[in-house]
Amino acid sequence: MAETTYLEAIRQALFEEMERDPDVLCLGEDIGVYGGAFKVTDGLQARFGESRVIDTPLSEAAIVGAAAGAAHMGMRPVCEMQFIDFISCAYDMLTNYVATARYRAFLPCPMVVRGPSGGYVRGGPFHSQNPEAAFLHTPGLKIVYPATASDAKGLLKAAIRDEDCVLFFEHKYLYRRIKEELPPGDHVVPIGKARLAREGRDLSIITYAATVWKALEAAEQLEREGNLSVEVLDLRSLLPMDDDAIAQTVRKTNRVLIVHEDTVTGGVAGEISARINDLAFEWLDAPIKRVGAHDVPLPYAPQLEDFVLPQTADIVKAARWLAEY
Amino acid sequence: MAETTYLEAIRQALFEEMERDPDVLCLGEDIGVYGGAFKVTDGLQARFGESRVIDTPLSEAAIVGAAAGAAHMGMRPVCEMQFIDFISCAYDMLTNYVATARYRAFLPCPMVVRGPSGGYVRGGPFHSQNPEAAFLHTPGLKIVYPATASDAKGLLKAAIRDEDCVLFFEHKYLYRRIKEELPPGDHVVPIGKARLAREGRDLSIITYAATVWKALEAAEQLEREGNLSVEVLDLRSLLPMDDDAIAQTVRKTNRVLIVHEDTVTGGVAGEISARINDLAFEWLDAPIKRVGAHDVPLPYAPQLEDFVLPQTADIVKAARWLAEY
Amino acid sequence: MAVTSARTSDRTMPPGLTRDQLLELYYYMRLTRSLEERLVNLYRQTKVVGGLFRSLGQEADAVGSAYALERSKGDILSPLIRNLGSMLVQGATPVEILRQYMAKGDSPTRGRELNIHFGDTVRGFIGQISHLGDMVPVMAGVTLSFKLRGQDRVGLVYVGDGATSTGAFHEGINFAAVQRCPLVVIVENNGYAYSTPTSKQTACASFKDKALGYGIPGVRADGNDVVATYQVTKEAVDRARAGEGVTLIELTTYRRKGHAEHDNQSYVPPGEIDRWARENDPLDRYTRELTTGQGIASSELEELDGRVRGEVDRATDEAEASPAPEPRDALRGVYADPAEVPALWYREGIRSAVETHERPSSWGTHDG
Amino acid sequence: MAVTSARTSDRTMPPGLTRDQLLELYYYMRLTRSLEERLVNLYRQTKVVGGLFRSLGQEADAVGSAYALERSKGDILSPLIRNLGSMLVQGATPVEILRQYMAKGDSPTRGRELNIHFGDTVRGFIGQISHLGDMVPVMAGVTLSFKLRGQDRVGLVYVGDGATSTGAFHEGINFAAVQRCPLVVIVENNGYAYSTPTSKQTACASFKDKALGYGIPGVRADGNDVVATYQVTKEAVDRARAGEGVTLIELTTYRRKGHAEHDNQSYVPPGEIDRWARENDPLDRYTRELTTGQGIASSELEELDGRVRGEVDRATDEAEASPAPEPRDALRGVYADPAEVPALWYREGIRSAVETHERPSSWGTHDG
Ligand SMILES: Cc1ncc(C[n+]2csc(CCOP(=O)(O)OP(=O)(O)O)c2C)c(N)n1
Ligand SMILES: Cc1ncc(C[n+]2csc(CCOP(=O)(O)OP(=O)(O)O)c2C)c(N)n1
Ligand SMILES: [Mg+2]
Ligand SMILES: [Mg+2]
Repeated sequence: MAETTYLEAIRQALFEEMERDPDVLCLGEDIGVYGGAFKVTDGLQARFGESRVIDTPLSEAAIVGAAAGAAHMGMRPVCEMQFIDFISCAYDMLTNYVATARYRAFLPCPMVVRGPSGGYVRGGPFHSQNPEAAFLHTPGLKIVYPATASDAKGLLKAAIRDEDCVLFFEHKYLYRRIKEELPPGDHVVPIGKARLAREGRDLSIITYAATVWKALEAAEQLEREGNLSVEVLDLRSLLPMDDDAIAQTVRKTNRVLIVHEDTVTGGVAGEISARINDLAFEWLDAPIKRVGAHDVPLPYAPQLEDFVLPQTADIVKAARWLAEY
Repeated sequence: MAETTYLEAIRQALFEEMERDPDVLCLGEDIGVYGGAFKVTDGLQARFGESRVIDTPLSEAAIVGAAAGAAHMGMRPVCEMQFIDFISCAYDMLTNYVATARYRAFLPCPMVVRGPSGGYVRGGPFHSQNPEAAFLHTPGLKIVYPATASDAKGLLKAAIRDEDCVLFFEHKYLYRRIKEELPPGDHVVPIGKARLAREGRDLSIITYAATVWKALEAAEQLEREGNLSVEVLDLRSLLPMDDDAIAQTVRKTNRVLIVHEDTVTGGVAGEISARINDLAFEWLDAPIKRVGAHDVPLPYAPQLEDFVLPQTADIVKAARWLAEY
Repeated sequence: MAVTSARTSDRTMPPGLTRDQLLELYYYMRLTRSLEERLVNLYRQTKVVGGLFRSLGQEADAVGSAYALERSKGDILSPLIRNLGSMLVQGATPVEILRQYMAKGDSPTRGRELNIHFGDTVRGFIGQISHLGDMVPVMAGVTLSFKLRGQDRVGLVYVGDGATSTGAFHEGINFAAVQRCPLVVIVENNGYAYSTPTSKQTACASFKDKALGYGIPGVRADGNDVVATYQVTKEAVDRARAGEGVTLIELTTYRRKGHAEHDNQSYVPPGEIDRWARENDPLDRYTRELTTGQGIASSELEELDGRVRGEVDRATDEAEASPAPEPRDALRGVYADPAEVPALWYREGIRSAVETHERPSSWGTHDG
Repeated sequence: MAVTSARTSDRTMPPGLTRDQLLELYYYMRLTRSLEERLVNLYRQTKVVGGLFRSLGQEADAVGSAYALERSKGDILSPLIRNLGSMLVQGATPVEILRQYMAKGDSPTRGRELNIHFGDTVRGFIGQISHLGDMVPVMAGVTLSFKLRGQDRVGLVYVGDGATSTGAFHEGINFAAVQRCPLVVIVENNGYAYSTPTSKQTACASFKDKALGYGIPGVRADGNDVVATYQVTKEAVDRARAGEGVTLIELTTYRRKGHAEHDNQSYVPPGEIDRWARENDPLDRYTRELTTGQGIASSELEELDGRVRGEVDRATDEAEASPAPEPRDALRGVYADPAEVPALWYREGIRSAVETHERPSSWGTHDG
């Protein structure tokens, strides 16, 4: 079977879910005729028509708010943020209106907000963001951030079928850089379950999204050069988070490195670190360490971006330090 | 000397700074003639006129954006969010425009965004929020959240004089419930320094805002009933965070309870927990534990709100558990 | 609703309403006012948790506009805090309202949300959240679904003069206009947003003028005239139902009470409130219109008043007898799955830390 | 600027501009176009990092409007991505632009921000951020400060047809209108927002109609006529300076290139671009106007073209010779205090992980 890119996997999920369920509709800027800034929705409007694939005005709050209204009425809207950075314009709508709808008003709000996220692509400060941490203290939202084509497809299908709002972060660096053979049939990956990306004995790297690949690269290098056996846990879902999988890997290797692309301060690693304390403090043989971006807005020039974002070499170095602790 | 409430302390800071510096101006909804929903700006317009105390349209993004523009030109705007919950409407403006102005464009943006925050007042889901965690991964912003009248005054004065944007969270439960004699003269409290609210030997509670008082209550009870000596560290500033003070208390007591009013998941406790790992892992004799709100939107009914928010009894119980660990 | 049983004839009245309908309008306006008066009593007895928001003097615009919808067709509205009347028209009951304000366990939101922040999509209303403007995009989406599904349904959303300044209002109405959603947007211009007069909210001469910028019709009507309000809304509803898209309606009225019960309205020019009360009370006006213009006997209206009193009394007894929420219910229903969040580790059945009926002194504003 | 030295007479030309000023307008339009053409070359050589955004066919509206400001008075504008011409008028130099696009260490933002996202409050321009609409509230604040301080200064902010749909645009212009800030808001209607035609952006007939809803004057002019653009903006600037507040100007123009260089414009009706290029190119039109209407010799214009070529060539050499940013500079200047963020613990002088000139294939859009 042919290999499928991360981007194409997402497109497939949209296609299949729109085929399956006539209540699924897509909303976003330039997603229709043009097929989206990254062509994720390419061909969707031709197949499903203008009323199910809607080119909206340049209004993120309206896109999300309108999706919520339609969701209340039983539709299952999928909103595209042209870049996920623009989700900040719908922050109120998501955290106040959408997240609380079920709880305060018993209104179902099954919807997905998806969009290209993350850096390593010279996008500068406003086309490279990882806003997941900003939504982590908002009960009522779910957050997923897949690292593989297979998970991208399976999690998006799960997100569309979920009865609540799922923020679906897509890493644009991965869009066309990774591909794999996808599982056949109706491939759905449950939200809330981590994936063991690599087994190991000496040290665990807990991560998600693009840095999963950097962690895997680092793990190979460490195996090759230092004879270190590194386990890599890909969280996939951040809300809810898979406590069992986290506890299991920590109890196994006793050393944890948390890696993400977002800034260290205020990033999701803090939450993971606190959970590990709760779940497996006695099993820790070394402090939990974090590798993330420097605490600055993400600059544009390659030299600067590379310096600010976490690189494979950083993970290698931090892992060695931890292993030697 | 007379005692001053937390609210009056804030009002004093505004008065004194507006007296001192003609570039300070206030912007917000109903802050002028009416003096603000909580009367924090009462009398300001009468004293300084309509052009320095501006009643704005109902537009949080415009308030913050206009403040930024004026700040670029050398003014020092202080914006009031009528309730801090509405800061979400200016989330884009704050995190993208304001926070990055100096870094990406060398534009000074000295401004303050302040407003009544927090629960325990039967405000329901949209008049009780603690949004600090949502801004923690935004380099370029500073975040303070005072617990005492003296700090409220001193930190607001520091915030107004700061060359960058400071988010100044005021706890509305404390507005009129606490008072103290304020230090005389030009009382300025530096941003980024924690305050040791109570010395102790057996256990450290790290906290900020209204839960400082609950922690102190718990500490007294534990001393009285269990002969436990509890240290309470009031962070006051969350960004930057006082690593030295955190390290010091952990090294001293070897047991840490982090308490805040925000939900446990995604709250600032995660960041603190990760920092302690970095700073003082070897000194920990027990897992770092968190006490915070349950992971639900904050409900309105007293019975529900009390159940959801952290209470003194919770802190007592968690501290006992930790001490016995 | 009890009044329809008083139906005696279907002779069409001048404004296109039957006699029964005219009485029904009266009934809802009176119910709004009496229910709020009861709430004031309960508030003074500290039985209302949190603030109390009145629509005194605005009953006509809420009732008249909502009355233009057809519940039987599944029309839906989203009310503001001062649209208690609209909710009653759509079938909200006095006991629901009272339980909400008193934060009872069997209130429509089980004590989770305040005052009239609740909804029921079956009866046709969706509760607002506090963040003003947000309901406009939401109702754009609700009505978009009507359009996409080819349903014969219409939506109506209210915004205050103040809320027109929000980005959400702008994005939502523009979105709905472009999509030609079957939506009616009512700007309820009551002169103030909290303490802020309209002149500090916008430089435009009339809110109806905002319509042009969205390419939709804008009309203005006297919001204190319940029949005029009904008519202008009915036209917009008909347009929407005919597939002609959004209409913006400005209803002029006046907020005679403060923003909430605590607000002493010191910012209002002297005499202004009295003048509106004396010259332009919507219930007084409508009573005159019914008795003089339509020849309905005062006694018939008084009978309705009595019925309303009885209903409010019964609802009060019921609501007062309602149980408080059960604390652990707070953990249920954030998500469909998981259906319940676990209680935190340090917690076991704690008691309320604050007495239920203590009103926190810092709520809403100063208590001085 | 070099052209002013060509001053020969100060005879006032019909539109209220001197001969030198007319030539200066030409110079800036030509400079805009030539500089962008150079950028296309550099982009093809992969020397431009990230996307390239053209203003081909829109040079007149950018140049003519900015020209109405008075730099000597301290007027400030905030440009969009297609307002390169406005920035040049305000004194941005070609080498700055090239360095920005090439992410050089001595670029105005030291490699931190993209393309023309940079500013200089002394010369009178403030760089936009990507989030569209946000500059409107910011410029409301800039001009509020002018008003509060009694300064004789004016601000100008551009928004695209697309950006008018944002909440920030609405909140900002309303705020400025209520405060009567000395602000000119230009809606640059170039027919598209990325692939979205104006008809899907708004249902209004003309963007100038939005003015009424803000209680400010709204005017519309041909944005491809540089003198008309200048004149309509000048009037609004004069009004603002006279304390009469905000004006909304719609300038109609056409985006002849795609949203960015990668965009193949498949969504544009056939022939549309050609027609605009043939019939309504602002430089062609202005050349004709100068040579025919104003009797300026073609050779004089060609001389200016030559001068521009020389300037662009020199700037290119300079920019190409510019150094790359120094990685650790990334840690400086997030705050005034602390002035520098420490490097993370696992890091010591790492090399760039990706070659500088590799353009990432997923940037901007598909590369298929
Ligand atoms: C986004 C937002 N900002 C601020 C508030 C606080 N607030 C509550 S009501 C109000 C005034 C509302 O005025 P208007 O829209 O005219 O409605 P009215 O109360 O007059 O019915 C304000 C400022 C809010 N609820 N939402
Ligand atoms: C808030 C926001 N949403 C989405 C985008 C992505 N985006 C960049 S340019 C663009 C189209 C802009 O169109 P318009 O405002 O008409 O300006 P033009 O490009 O035509 O000059 C879009 C959707 C953005 N920059 N900001
Ligand atoms: Mg109002
Ligand atoms: Mg455009």
